[in-house]
Order: sequence, then structure tokens, then C-alpha cells
Amino acid sequence: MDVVVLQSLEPLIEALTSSGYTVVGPRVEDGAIRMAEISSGADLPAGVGDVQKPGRYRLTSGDDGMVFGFAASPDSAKRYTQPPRQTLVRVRDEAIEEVEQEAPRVALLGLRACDLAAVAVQDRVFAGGRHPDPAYLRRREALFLVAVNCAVPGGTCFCVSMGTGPKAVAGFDLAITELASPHRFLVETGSERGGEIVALIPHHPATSVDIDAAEEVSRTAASRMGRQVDTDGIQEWLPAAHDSPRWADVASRCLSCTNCTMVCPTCFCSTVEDVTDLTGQVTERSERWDSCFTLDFSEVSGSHVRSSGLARYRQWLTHKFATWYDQFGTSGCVGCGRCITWCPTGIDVTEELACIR
Amino acid sequence: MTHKTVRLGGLSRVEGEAALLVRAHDGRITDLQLNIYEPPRFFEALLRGRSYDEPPDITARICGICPVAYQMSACQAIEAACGVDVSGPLRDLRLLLYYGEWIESHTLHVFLLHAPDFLGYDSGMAMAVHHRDHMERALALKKAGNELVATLGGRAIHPVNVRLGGFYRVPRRQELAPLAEQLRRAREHAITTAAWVAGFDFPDVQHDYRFLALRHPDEYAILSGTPTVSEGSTFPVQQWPAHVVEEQVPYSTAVHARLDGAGGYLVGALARYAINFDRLSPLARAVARDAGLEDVCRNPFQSIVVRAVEIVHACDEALRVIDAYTEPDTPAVPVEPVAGTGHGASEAPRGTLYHRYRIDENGLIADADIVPPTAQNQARIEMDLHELIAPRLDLPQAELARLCERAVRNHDPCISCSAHFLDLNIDAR
Amino acid sequence: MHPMTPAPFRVRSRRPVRADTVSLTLEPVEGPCPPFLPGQFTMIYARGVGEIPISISGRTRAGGYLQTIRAVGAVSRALCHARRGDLVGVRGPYGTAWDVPAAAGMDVVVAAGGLGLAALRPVVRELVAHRSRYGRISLIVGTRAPMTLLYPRDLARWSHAGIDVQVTVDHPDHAWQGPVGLVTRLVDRIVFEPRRTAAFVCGPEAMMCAVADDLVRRGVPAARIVLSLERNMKCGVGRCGHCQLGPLLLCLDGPVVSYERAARLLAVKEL
Amino acid sequence: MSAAEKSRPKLAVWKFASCDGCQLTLLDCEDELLPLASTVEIAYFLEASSAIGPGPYDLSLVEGSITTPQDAERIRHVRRVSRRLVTIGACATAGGIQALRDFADVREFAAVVYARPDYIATLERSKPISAHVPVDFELRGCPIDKRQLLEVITAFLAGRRPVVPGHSVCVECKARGNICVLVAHGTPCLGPVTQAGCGALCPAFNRGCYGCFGPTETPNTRALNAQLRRLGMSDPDLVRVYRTFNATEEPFLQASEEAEGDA
Ligand SMILES: Cc1cc2nc3c(=O)[nH]c(=O)nc-3n(C[C@H](O)[C@H](O)[C@H](O)COP(=O)(O)OP(=O)(O)OC[C@H]3O[C@@H](n4cnc5c(N)ncnc54)[C@H](O)[C@@H]3O)c2cc1C
Ligand code: SF4
Ligand code: SF4
Ligand code: SF4
Repeated sequence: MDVVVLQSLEPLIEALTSSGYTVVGPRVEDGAIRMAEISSGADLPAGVGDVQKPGRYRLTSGDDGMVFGFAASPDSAKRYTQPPRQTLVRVRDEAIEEVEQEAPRVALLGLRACDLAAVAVQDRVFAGGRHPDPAYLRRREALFLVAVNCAVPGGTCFCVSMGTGPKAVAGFDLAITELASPHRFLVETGSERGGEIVALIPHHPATSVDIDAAEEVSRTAASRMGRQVDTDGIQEWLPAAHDSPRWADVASRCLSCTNCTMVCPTCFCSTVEDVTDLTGQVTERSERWDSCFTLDFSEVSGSHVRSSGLARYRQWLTHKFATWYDQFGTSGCVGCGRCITWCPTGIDVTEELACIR
Repeated sequence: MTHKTVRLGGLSRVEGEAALLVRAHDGRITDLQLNIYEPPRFFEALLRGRSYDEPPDITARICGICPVAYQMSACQAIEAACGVDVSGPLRDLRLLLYYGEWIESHTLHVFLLHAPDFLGYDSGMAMAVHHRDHMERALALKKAGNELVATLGGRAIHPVNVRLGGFYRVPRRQELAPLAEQLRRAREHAITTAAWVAGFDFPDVQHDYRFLALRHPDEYAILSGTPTVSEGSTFPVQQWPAHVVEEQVPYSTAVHARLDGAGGYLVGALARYAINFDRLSPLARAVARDAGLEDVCRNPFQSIVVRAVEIVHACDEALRVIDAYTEPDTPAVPVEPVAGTGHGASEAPRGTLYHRYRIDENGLIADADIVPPTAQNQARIEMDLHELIAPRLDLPQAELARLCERAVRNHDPCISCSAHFLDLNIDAR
Repeated sequence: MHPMTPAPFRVRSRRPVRADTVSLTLEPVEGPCPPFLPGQFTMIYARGVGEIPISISGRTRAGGYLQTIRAVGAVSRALCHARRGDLVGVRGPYGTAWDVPAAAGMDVVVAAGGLGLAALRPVVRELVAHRSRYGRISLIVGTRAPMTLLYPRDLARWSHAGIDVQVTVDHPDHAWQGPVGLVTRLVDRIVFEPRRTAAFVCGPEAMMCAVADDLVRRGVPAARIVLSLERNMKCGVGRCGHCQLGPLLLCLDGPVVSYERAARLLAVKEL
Repeated sequence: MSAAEKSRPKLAVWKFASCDGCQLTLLDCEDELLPLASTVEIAYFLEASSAIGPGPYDLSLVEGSITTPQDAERIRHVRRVSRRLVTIGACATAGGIQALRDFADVREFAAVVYARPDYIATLERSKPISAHVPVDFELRGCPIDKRQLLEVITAFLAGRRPVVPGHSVCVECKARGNICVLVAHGTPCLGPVTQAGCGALCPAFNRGCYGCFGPTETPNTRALNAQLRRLGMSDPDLVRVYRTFNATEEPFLQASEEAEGDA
């Protein structure tokens, strides 16, 4: 694996752009660091950080000039791997046409190790089983993944517990570690096309000083993890705890609002809807994000299997941390902490799991 | 036959519900009542005790056709009470939003409600069958107006983005670019429309109107201005209550407004046009001339032409605002509650809309007064009808009825402004 | 092809089987009909209305699917109203199957509640086709009323083929001479050697659990009692997440599941 | 009239106490209006047409709440002449803003607004249509959403369940890619207890949802209130925020009463 050092990200962004990628990276918008289209290094959030707590997210500003000095963005790769809505088929008169789904060439700049782990989880869901989704595969193929190794984990992260971070080890085209004094970027190449991009831009090989500094960044990050989960035997004990009194307790605080599932980078549940035009001649079927927190999700024979908020919260947490193994061979949780930060009432899965255990 | 009764139940193509009763005896009108049976919704009462920042959202719900007008009059009244003046780009954005509503509302009236009268159709939809091109133009125009409101306000009806002091979020310059494209086409449509409606066959009627409209030093007043009467008098909006008095008509159910002691004045398109002709954009003025309008128009049937001219003006000015737009630093200036009273008036598509609020020391609304345009016009519409029918009582009943209905629609009465409209028990003899 | 794209099928015939239920035969517009195993289902799409899981009840001579649908909501109603020649979409077959051959040499109990017989029909046909391979075969059927009984002609034929067919109804009419009440009451009336019995059960969840519990009580191993479970399904291919029952994705790991696995899961309220 | 025209389903639009905004939504469907007019016969729509086609109507859209004895009569007539009756907008589904009278003395309300309140014939309460007659479907919103209106009409034409989910605004908020104003800005937002349908408009404009689509299928207002208090809302603020356009919807009513009780 090639390891090089860049003085600035500007040439990288240019190389990606000129190779036909739309570059999507961190950028301050509406009081948060979003993953949005960027056109130059100046769009990156220099000196901006974040404070994340259960149910709370605020930006901070400093003058260290670091452009990746923040933790998980509210946005993950999911919007690109599994768009919120996609039209599947169009039925016109007697013909059922498959709708060609878009696979935009996008370079996601700034994904974290947990995000890469999440992409791998989604790969298993959409491409790994008996019914692989060719559109998913095309979308994935069109994504260029530039990871950034976390320097400052957020207050709600627990990737170390989940074994997914903070250092990106696989699944990226390029992985960046931002280094200070002097400000520079260590870049590891993870794929052939990653190497092709690096070849386009001015760089010099990394020295052992650079590499040690990068190691240190990941080591420090790992030691500053905000939270943790004891995953030992979780696949057994969590489903077995279906009658824990804690479920009622958390249900009293849970809004069934779906935010945790929507921000989760692995949650893949969807529903399918038909839309007809006024003449009834053309029908479109589309798939959109759904959540196990909605009532319709479990509707059978006029009633809802999970009509209580308790059952819906239990389903979510149990699926994410335990039964996901049964279905897909891995945990559904990658420890990014988004569900904790973006839960409006600040429900903390790590705390709930500790109490249930 | 000496007795004649014209009864129009369920006036159509007006926003809201109204009915008209006319009785004549020996060639003289003995009774004429325009009845509005919109059930009262008590806005002024339910506003009491609400927070000072709520009236823009609440009063928008008075009328789904001109919610922006309610939001603007409410904001300005409360800002006045709190000593805040919204100016610069934020005021421009308000104007832009308001132009959107004007385009949308006027287009609705011109094409879907009013034009069918001249061409002999029951509805715009029926008219569309034979005048598809006009209807498509109408829909494009209306859409341009709606999209302007939706882009700035979030949605075309009851926009969510308006707040005291400005907005919750202001658009980026590039968000407005596609609107400008659409508005340029809309402006062409509006010019075509003015020429088209100018060619309609107008009954030869002239009324001796006394007009009331806002007047602004540099603008064809929409968002703000000084109440001005056609004979030349003006008064600051804070003195509105001293000049405009509303009375519940004895033994009737309607509220009639009196201006400086006299009833039956007119607000709306004709009034604005008469008072502010010189403030129309040069293009709009030229279009008015081409359409054969003088500086003052006293034929209510021709109000359709005036509205078309106002659409041209709104498109033209909206483009000017978009062109000059610079993103403000903050989406809103802070407005802290101050105990006191504030007045605000703006030109709703149907005419001057006045709001007054008294805010108490807890920042709650102590009382509210809202004078919508249709309430002000009601007496004048009855006078129009009187003058129109008196010499035509020998027309066949059906024709007379149609004429009456048209005379009411001339004024685009928005009956949903139910702040004041009353329930009527029609004498069903 | 995308796993969510339905293949065009045509309704070849439509036969009302009761007031609210019809049997459709569906044939692909092009090519052969994919093979299916007893217990598998397809996702049937009614244009402009929606798509629902429906068990395959049999194969037509022309190679199409026989599917029996009860109108309970918008999609099923639209399918029940489909006319001969109409176009529908079909995906599948999907899901796990009843392993009928594995019951060779054993007594077999087939228990159906209501529409459950639609899913079990291929099981019984397979048993009948290879009657000699099995021991005693009993088919117990519970239905609301004599009029709502599915496939009466099949039942008669099966009875002739050496199967003990017993039917109970909830609401008898005056002509009804048979038993009244829940299917569970029939479990006591049939003869089988519990330790050497396989059971195939389909019907409302409560009915299945009651029958399975009875069989277990009579000594049938839970691993050999196999149910067909129902959950909301939007995709049938393990990507929509709706059909989860604990660790199971019922469209992939089900709908046919042994009672040994299912009992624990079904015992948890609102799982 | 051709045979095809004769068989077009008949649509009627009725108005009760309201602002006209929801029926205007139909006229605001600029791109769909002409196709709609050729698919259905718009047989009764006073706001748009003088033509009054005879009933019965296949689909009636009813706007507005019932606030007068005459309207209570009239809605029974509308029900009789309508095969399907769909109520549109918060007035029709929940009594609307005018239902704030339910929390006060309507006589006193009348006296505030009118010099001669004795001329006013009004009911004590502003009730949703469903309180007077059976309703086939309720489309929420103040005002309703245009796409949802078209969905309801096309769904009725196609015979499917309208795709009008009862889940929270948050679902649409996240799908749209808004930043959560509650978490990131500390702005009070009713999105978690409000039914989706608007496309999460307010958060898209950096504003908290104010609940104009009424409560979700399973709102946990108690949990949200606890959080809103932490964000600095007072009990009177909470009472007001639930008492706007859907004040008498049971979950919102309870939420406001709970806050009132604590106040
Ligand atoms: C594996 C399997 C096999 C089935 N086999 C048959 C069969 O052979 N014949 C038959 O008539 N029915 C069968 N069903 C049930 C059938 O799928 C539902 O009756 C149907 O989905 C109802 O849809 P609807 O649109 O008509 O009703 P809706 O209007 O959607 O609602 C009617 C009720 O059906 C339930 N429902 C809706 N969607 C689903 C869904 N995707 N899965 C399960 N329940 C749902 C809801 O609870 C709803 O209350 C089977 C279900 C499954 C899971
Ligand atoms: S856990 Fe939090 S984010 Fe998830 S549904 Fe409950 S309240 Fe919403
Ligand atoms: S902004 Fe409001 S609606 Fe959007 S996710 Fe947050 S709480 Fe939900
Ligand atoms: S976000 Fe809430 S208040 Fe705003 S439009 Fe949607 S439902 Fe209405």
C-alpha cells in the first residue's frame, strides 16, 4: 500500500473533479457539518469542530486550522448507497419497465472508519445475499471513497467497542490522516483507482515521522472514545432480555420519531409505494426509506404486530445489536453514535444496553 | 307585474360563500342585501392571550387566497408596536413574496373567476375547452406566482417562512435564478393577458367611486404606505381607527365600514390604480395605456384589465428585486415584545388590509382588530348593484341575475376574510 | 434484473371459491413459469394498487400458478377482481418450503385453518401423489362456515385417495353434520404415532400455536411440526426488513419454519 | 356528451367554516388541473364554477368545520349525495383554528368581535366533519399538501389505499436531508409528534414544526414536552403550541392539558 503526503487537499479535489467525480465532503451548512458538494478546499470546515451529546449537536470554532477536526457528520454514505427514494418500475399500458437507476459518480470525501464499516454492512444486505441488487452494485461502483482517520472522536462515538474504528483499515480508495505542525495530509492508497488519483497530484512519499504521527493520531483517538458497549455475548443475552423492565422505561422517553433509524448508516428498511397518474395509464413503483418505528411497518391483517412503542424500540435495538448477526453475519451497529446525538430526547443506546444487561 | 325578486344563493366563483337578495316594487328597488354566510371564525377574539409573535401564522388562516397579505399586515403592526423597522434586503424579500401572492391571486381571479363572465362560461375549466391557450397561459402565470411564494415561503398557501423581523431562512441568490427565468416568461404572459382582456365587451357603467388605497413615496404601494383617499386626503396608518369606523348595519348582519363618516368607499385594484397610477412600473403603465385605460378607471367591469396591469407590474418589479438581491446577513432582525399598540396596513390583492394589536407587558396580545378589504367594500358593492340594476329592472330575470352576480365578482370579494362576516337568515319567502 | 422488478403474467382463469375468495391461475407472458416447492409464495402485483405475498397453491397443466386470494384490503381486492386476460406482475417464488419427502415413512398430520389450506394444498397433493411412501395421513381443516370451505372437490378426492380428511366449522348451518369448533378439537380425533409423525400446519397464528402445542403434548417432536408464518412483506427478498420475527427474516428464513424455532419467538408478545 | 364523458366519476368540492386554502390547493395543481378536469367531472365546485351538476357525486372533498346549526344540516345532505366523502384540511379533520372557541365562551368571543352578537348564529364548538357524519378518509394539514391531495384523488380513482402515512414529520425531514433544528439549533420542534405530509417544510426553513398536520399515529407528547421544557419552553408556551390548528385532536388536547395542569 502506497503512503504519501500531500501539503494541501486542493489538488486532490481537483483531480477527483477532473476524473469526473462530484466531490461531496464536509462543509458547514445550517449550523452543522454536512456532507455536501464542495468545489474547493476552501469549502472545508477549517477550524470548525463539534460537540456531540445525547440529543444535542453544536458547532465550535477554533483557530487550529484543522479541516477534519470534528466527529461524525449527521450525513453518512447511506444517502448515496441507498437513496431515500428510488423509482423501481414504471408500468405503462401493458408493459412493465424497469427504471434505470442513476449511479452518479461521486467522491465521498471525509468518511470515517465507522462509515466504511457501514458501507460494508449495506453491501451484505443489498449485494451479499441470494438476491443481489444490480442497481446497488452500480451505485457502489460509481462511488469513490475517501476516508479520514478520526482525530477527535465525538462525545457519542463507540467505534472501538464495535471493532470498526477509529482507523480505517479497509474499504476505501484513499484514506487520509490530517497531521498538524506542519499542516499536511498523510494519504494511504486502498485501491487501484485510488492510486491512479494519487498519481495525478503532486505528493512526496511519507517518512517514518509522518507515519508515526498518523499512528499517534489514531491511538489518541481510540483512547478518547466517548462511549462503549460490552458486546460480549450480545447476540444471546439481548434477545433473551425481551422482558427486561428497562424496555418500558426507554419507551416512555422514545418518541417513535424514527430519527435514530434515519440517521443510522446501516438501517436499510424500506417500503414500496405506487403512484398513479390522473389518467390511471402510468404507474410508478418506488422504494423509500422506512423505519421499524412506524406503525404500518408491522401491519398484518388489520392490526399491528408491534403496536406499542416498547415493542418497536425493542425491535430496533435488538435487531441492530443482536439479530443482525443471525441475518447478515455481522453487527448492525458500527458505533458512529449518530442515533445518540440525533435522538431528539437523547436516548443513548450504550446506556440502554448497559441497563438491560 | 310589479314585484320582482332576484335571489342568488351560493354565489359562485368568489372565494367564500355569499348570497344576494334584491326586491323591487313598481320599478323601484325596495331591498338589496348582499349576504355573506361565511360562518364567523372569531379571529380577533382568539388572538387574545396568544404570544406577540403568533399573529402572522394565525391570521394567515383567515384567508387561503391571500395569506401573505395577512402575514405582512400582522408583522408590520407588531413590529411597529415593538419599534422595529424592517428594511433593506429583508424588506425586499417581503416585497418579492407579496408580488408572488399578487401574481397568483390576480391570475386566479382574472382567468378562473372573472373572464368566464365575459366569454359566457360557467368556469375557467369550461372556458379552457375552447380557449386552451389562454388557460395554459393562466396556469403558467399562476404557477410562476405560486413558485415565488413557495420558494420564499415554503408553500403557496400559508407560507411557513415568515416571522416578525423577517424570515426564518433567506434564499441564496442562486435559488432565485430559476424564478427569474420563469418570471420573465410570466411577464410576457401578463402583457398578452392585458391585451386579451382589454378586448372584452364591457357594460357601459361608470361609478362615482371614492377610493382608498395606500400610497408610498417610491413604490406602487403593496407592502406599506400611507392611507390615501381619492380626493387627496391622507392619514398615517396609526390613525386608521379615527378614520375608518366599522358598524354593524342595523337589522342586517353585515359590517359596513365608514371612511371619515361616509360609507361606501372602495378599496382594491381600481382604488390602487387611481391613486398610484404614476407609481406603476413604466412597462405596466405602457401596458395600461395600450389596454385603453385612463389614469383612473371607474368601470368596475374593467377591473379585470386593471388586475392584468397589476400582474405585469408585479412580474416586472419582482424581477427588479431578484436582480438587485443581496443576501442579508441575518434572516431576521430581532423583535422583542414591548407593551403598546401597533398598526399595520398593506395592500392585499383585494384591497387595503389593516391590523392593529395591543401587546401587554407579558408579550401577549391584549386585543386585536383586523379590517379586511371585503368588509370595507361590502357597502360599496351594494351601491354598485343598486346603481346597476335600478335602470335595468325590466331585463329578464335570468339576465338580471347574471348581471348582479358579475357585479359582485368585479370586486373579487374574498369572503373568507371572515373576521367580520356574519351569518344571515335569508328571508326565504 | 432488479430483484424488485415483477415479471408480467396473465390471468388465465378466475374462479370464485367463496364469497370473498377467488382462485386465479397465472401464466407468464413469456417463457416458462419458475418451479416452486410446497409452501413457497410469490409477490403478486396489481397495477397501480400494490404488491402482496400469496402462497402458491398448485401448478396448472399449462405450467402456470394456481393462487387463492382472499379480499381483505386494497391489493387483494384488486386481484380478486382481476379478469381473465388481465396483466399482473409476479416475483418469486420465494421463501422456504415444507420438506414433504423428509416425512417418508412417517405418519403425517396436515392442519389447516381458513385460508391456510391454500398454502398446504401442494403438500397434500404431494402426499397423495406418493401415498405409499407415508404412513397414516390426516388432514384436519377448520373453517368459519360450511360455505367458506376451500377446495371441497379436492377434499373429496383426497379422502378417496386414502387420507383421513376431517373438517370442523365455527358456524354450522342446518345441513352441517360434522364437528363444530376449533381445529384443535380434531387433533384428538385423528390417529398417528406421535414419535414417528411429521406435521404441516398453516392458518392464523393462534390456531397454529394451539395445534402445535396439542401435537407436542401428544408427543410429536417440535422439530417435526412445521408452520407457515405470516408477517408484513414488501419485498420478499430480504431487503425491506418488514417481515422480521426476531432473528428470522421470514421471506428468506420462512415462511415455513419449524415449531422448534418458532415457539420461543411466537411466545414473545409483539416481537 | 359522449358515453366516455358520462362515465367520468363526479367530483364535488364543499366548503364549511374555513379559509378556502385547502380547496384552492386543487386550483393550485397547475400542471394537473386540465388532465384532472378531463378525468373526472368537476360537478360541484362553487369557488371555481357556476355550473352545478346534479348529484350523487362519486367523490366529495369537504373543506371546513361545522360551526353553525345550518352547516350541521348541510353536511348531512352532502353525505347523502356523496359516494365517498373525504375531508380535507385541519378545519374539516380537527375543527381548525376556529376550534379555539372550544376553550372559551363563544358568546364572549362573539361579543369581542361584533357589536350585535345576538345576530350571530353559531355553535359552541367548531367540530370536525367526522363528528357529524361518517367520513371515508381524512386528509390532514393546514393547509393540505398538494401532492397528498393528488395522491388521494388518484388513489380513489385507482382503488388503492392512499399513500398517506401516519408517521412523524421526522421521517420526511431526514429523507429530505434537513438538519434537525431541535438537536442542532435547540429550536423547539413538534415534528416528532406531528404527522408527515408537508415534506418537512418548517425544518427545511430552519424553523421548528408547529404541528399543522396534527398528531402522528402514536405521539409521545409527554416525552417531547420534557425535552421542550429542557429547551426553555414554559408551560404556557407548551399550551399554546399545541393549541393552534389541531387543538382538539385528542393527543394534542391532552398534551396541552398536561402542560396546563402543570402550569
Ligand atoms: C407468506 C405469505 C403467504 C400468504 N399467502 C396468502 C394466500 O395464499 N392467500 C391470501 O389471500 N393471502 C395470503 N397472504 C396474506 C396476504 O398477503 C395479505 O392478506 C395481503 O397482504 C393483504 O393486502 P391488501 O393490500 O389486500 O390489504 P391491505 O389493504 O394492505 O390491508 C389488509 C390487511 O392486510 C395486511 N397486510 C398488508 N400488507 C401485507 C403484507 N405485505 N404481508 C402481510 N400482511 C399484509 C395488513 O395488516 C392489512 O390490515 C399471505 C401472506 C404471507 C406473508
Ligand atoms: S430512540 Fe430516539 S430517535 Fe429513535 S425513535 Fe426513539 S426518540 Fe426517536
Ligand atoms: S427538525 Fe423536527 S421534524 Fe426534523 S428531525 Fe428534528 S425533530 Fe424531527
Ligand atoms: S413542518 Fe409541521 S408546521 Fe411546518 S408545514 Fe410541516 S406539519 Fe406544518
